[in-house]
Amino acid sequence: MDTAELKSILEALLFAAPGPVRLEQLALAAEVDPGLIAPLLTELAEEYRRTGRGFVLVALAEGYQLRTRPEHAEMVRRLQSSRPVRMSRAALEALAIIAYRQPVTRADIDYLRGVDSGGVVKSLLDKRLVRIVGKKDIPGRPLIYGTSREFLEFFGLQSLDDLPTLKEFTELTKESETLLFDFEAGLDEGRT
Amino acid sequence: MDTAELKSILEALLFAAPGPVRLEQLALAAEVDPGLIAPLLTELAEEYRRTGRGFVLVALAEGYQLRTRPEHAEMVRRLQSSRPVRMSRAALEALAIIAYRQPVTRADIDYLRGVDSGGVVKSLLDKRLVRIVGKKDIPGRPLIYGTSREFLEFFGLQSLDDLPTLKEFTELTKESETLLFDFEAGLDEGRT
Amino acid sequence: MSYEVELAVFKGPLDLLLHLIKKHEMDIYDIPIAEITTQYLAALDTLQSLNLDIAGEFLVMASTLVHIKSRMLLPLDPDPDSEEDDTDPRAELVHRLLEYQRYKVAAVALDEYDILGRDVFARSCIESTLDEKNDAELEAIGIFELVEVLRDLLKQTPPEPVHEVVRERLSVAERVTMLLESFKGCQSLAFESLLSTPPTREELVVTFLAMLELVKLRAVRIMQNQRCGSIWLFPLAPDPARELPLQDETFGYC
Repeated sequence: MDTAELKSILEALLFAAPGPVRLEQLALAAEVDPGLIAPLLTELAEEYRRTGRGFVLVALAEGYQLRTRPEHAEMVRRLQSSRPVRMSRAALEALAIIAYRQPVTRADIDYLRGVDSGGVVKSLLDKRLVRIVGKKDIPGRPLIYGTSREFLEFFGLQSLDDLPTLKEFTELTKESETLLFDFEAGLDEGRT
Repeated sequence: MDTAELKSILEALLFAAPGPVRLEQLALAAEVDPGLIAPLLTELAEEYRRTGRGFVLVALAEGYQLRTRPEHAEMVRRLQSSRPVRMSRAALEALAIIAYRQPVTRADIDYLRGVDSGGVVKSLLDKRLVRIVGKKDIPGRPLIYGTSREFLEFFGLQSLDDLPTLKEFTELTKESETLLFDFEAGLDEGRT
Repeated sequence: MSYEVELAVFKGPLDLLLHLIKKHEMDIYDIPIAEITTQYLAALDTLQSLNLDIAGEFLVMASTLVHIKSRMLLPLDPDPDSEEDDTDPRAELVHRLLEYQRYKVAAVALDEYDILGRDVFARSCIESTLDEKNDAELEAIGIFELVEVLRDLLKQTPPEPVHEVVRERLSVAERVTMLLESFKGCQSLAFESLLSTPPTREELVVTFLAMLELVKLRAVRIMQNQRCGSIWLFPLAPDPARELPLQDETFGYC
């Protein structure tokens, strides 16, 4: 393996690593002597600086890590705030309950989730996925919630009738859930 | 802002993003005209290829993303100590049918494969490669399936048009004959 | 690789048939149906001898093959107006086999792509989620995730009490009889001693009513030494001239 290739490998490893990586880990993954790696990392760091890459290589106590160039911090922050966010598990739970049990009250949602859902219901209302459909005719007249037109759009449904029922869902899940990657397992069985 | 600096910024943005980034988001974050960005991204992609960087720039349906060079897959896996993901043959068959024939029902998939596909379809849904796109307007209103955004990301496709053309067969081919053994060979590799 | 292992990896009857046809170099448009049926059944036998579960689909295909075979043995109906269609009984099977092959080839083509997480890797960053910021656009998700979340939730939640609870109804008349029984050979009884511990609300009410009925019937005298103290019941000698009414109807509780 020549130096250029090893450098490319090190770059890939640092790129894909979720956090700082120690020299020994890099050596182990690249299957080369750790002594070979240290000078190359210095070279890479120098190269990134010289050629004005978007990221720099920093040496930390726990190892090496690629980080965006500090000068670009503002743009990176701007990008992150403009990116769509994933719906949290809590929000998804509340939304599922509202979608399938509508019309529901906050108390119904709290009961099924086992925790207070005020915050998530508020954010679902803010996102217009959920709307207030009225008040329930029981003491305290609590608000009742249902899904909105935006909810259907978000999930690409024509109408609420298009929501798969739990029964349809269960029919799918009756079988083993490991079939996707079952090939190896299946064959192991066959070999024994 | 000169071209070199803008390229550096784009690199930083792509580097920091948790998923594919659309051209407009890049433009918004860098505060430049989107028209300026497209040619620079092409330049960057070309540059990465030429200089043998550890990563490449791919264009996907949902935008652009940096990914490690395929040649380094083994080392990256070793670093992450992850087993190579191998899609089962059943899953790939069902996925191919859904990708080429979408929207399809379970019954369509079962008929074409000659076996019950409930389990594999469920796994594909779990992996988010496939999604429920609604219900078919025939008696029983069965669920219909299509591929997802993640499907395109998973295979690195810009759109479904990038899928290889489905071959029209008038006879049984050599190609198909060797399939089983290819799979077996792949498996032996994976096991060692 | 042994024949047995090979068999074990067939993903369905079409897969197996396709293999047999190719292995024996048969003509797809003129499949020797007798031979393929024999081969197919032999393969199933092997699977069975290996104690492998044969999915129902394999057996359905076996019967389809036998059916086609029997139809091919029949002489063609000379009557052109016959209801019996004279298309080759193998036509549908050929069509399915060719169709299946298309997807099998496509599956392999897909497998050759650079797959994310197998051949190529993206940066592993933590994504922000909805609860943190409220003005951001939401990332698209599928309806499947929604159902899945609901299913998980329902699994955790104790099932709602949907069945009707049938409780044994305690009748006042029965209770009266029971009290009279317990009075036998007793000078006095505390009200509490008539109840099980802890008493149910219904038992308490019925016992209290039974006691009052007995007072009304002059079968018992009750005393209380202090407010909220124990109630003591003193059985009285039954009036021989009077029969105690021991029906709910006579007490007016129905």
